[in-house]
Amino acid sequence: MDQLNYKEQQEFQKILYTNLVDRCFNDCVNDFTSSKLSTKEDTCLNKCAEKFLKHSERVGSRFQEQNQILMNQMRGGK
Amino acid sequence: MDQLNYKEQQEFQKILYTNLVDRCFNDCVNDFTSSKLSTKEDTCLNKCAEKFLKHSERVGSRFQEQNQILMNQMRGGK
Amino acid sequence: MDQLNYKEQQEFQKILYTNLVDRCFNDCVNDFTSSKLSTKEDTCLNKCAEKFLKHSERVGSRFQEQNQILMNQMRGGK
Amino acid sequence: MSFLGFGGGAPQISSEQKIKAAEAELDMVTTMFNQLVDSCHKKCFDKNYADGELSKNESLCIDRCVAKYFDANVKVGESMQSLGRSGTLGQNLR
Amino acid sequence: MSFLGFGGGAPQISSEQKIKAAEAELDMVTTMFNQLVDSCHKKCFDKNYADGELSKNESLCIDRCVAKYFDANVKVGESMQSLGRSGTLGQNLR
Amino acid sequence: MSFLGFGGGAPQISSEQKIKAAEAELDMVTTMFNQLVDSCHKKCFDKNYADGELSKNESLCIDRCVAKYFDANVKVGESMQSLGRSGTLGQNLR
Repeated sequence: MDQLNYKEQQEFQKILYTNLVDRCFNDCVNDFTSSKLSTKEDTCLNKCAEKFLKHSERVGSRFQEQNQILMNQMRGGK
Repeated sequence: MDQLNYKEQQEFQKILYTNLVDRCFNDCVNDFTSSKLSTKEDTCLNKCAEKFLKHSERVGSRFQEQNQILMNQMRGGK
Repeated sequence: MDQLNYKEQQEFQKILYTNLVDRCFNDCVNDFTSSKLSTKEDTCLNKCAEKFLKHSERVGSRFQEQNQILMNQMRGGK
Repeated sequence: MSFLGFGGGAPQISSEQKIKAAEAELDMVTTMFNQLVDSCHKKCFDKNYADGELSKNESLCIDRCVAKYFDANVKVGESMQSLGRSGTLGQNLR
Repeated sequence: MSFLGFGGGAPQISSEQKIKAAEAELDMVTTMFNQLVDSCHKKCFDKNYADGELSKNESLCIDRCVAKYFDANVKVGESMQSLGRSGTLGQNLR
Repeated sequence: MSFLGFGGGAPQISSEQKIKAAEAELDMVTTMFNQLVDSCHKKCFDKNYADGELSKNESLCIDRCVAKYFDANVKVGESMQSLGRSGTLGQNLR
């Protein structure tokens, strides 16, 4: 139970991915006078995606550390 | 895989339905001095539901078109 | 079908629990100059959790009553 | 557990399908219940948690909020039916 | 139903796994579709429901919103690939 | 993967149930992780994406945000227990 298998990993990434798209779309795209992304929107999407990704990775690392601490406190893990 | 079966369609509609109810309730109902819907709230709910439904249908059509374009670009679909 | 089994109950509670944590964290914790909860945040979390729990229970009771009324209207239940 | 008439009108289905239908049903009731908890929490509370008890006003607000949510639910269901949109949306993704 | 290239690149899998993969696929398309409906609803409507019909401006806004959402999707997918982050995130939870 | 003590206290269960329990467990960790990512994103970033890198302040904020989220989690769990509410909520829907 300590490993995510292939399917679970894929699923995990898809959730993250759909959240990332949704978040960055909502923060970066606000002009609907055209159906093409403007240069400004395009740049914003790139930076937002990069930042969100790095953010998620950092949260993931801290999450693991905190989880480990907690499990050690409870009974040295399982 | 190109068709939603009966069960999947039902499920899809239920998600849409619960989102619709939640969205329209949040936008239209704001007075809690009574437990009955006012005429104004009632009208708002009807219009909101109708509009949200038409919105969803339009998004659905565009979604399909865009998805088709994308799949054609990738390799002519599967 | 009228009873939630053990697993379903657990699941139901977990959803409620994660929502409760998320809600109270968002409402109570806003200072990130420290990694320890302040006394104020701590108190807020306790009150928030207690209140959210009582809120959920009350909603649960009303939900059941309304559902019962509705099912009686439809055909006297199943 | 049947809710708002969902889960009743399905055609002849096997007992395995019945279990799956019941699970889907429960998923939806759970989703709706959580949305209800969330919406009425937004409508009836401010973010200032001075007290862990429900005040009388808050309790009243919750009761009315749930009642109105149910009415809104029925209302919206009727709107959908009168617009003849009970089978078209899922088909859009076919 | 394949969407944005997901679901294509899996290694050899059994037919039971294929069904599960297809279900996961559908889950994701459903999630994304609902986020899309929600985001474009926020972008294109105010909360004043005076009329049940879509106005011409609202219809135009919806069409552009969906087109831009798809472009954003592709864009973000490319960003992720160029950052070489296609397999690392799930592993964080190992 | 056990998280915050969930998943440990179940009565005797079969191996099929264990798999289901593990799947439910994973679902919850995934949900909570995504809420955490989302909450700390709201707390630590403005919507002005001038740079793709995390600044030093943002990184610090993330670290503290995760630590506090975990503490809040434990705190809330204790509140629930001290209120004796570990088995009553799901029963409301019976």
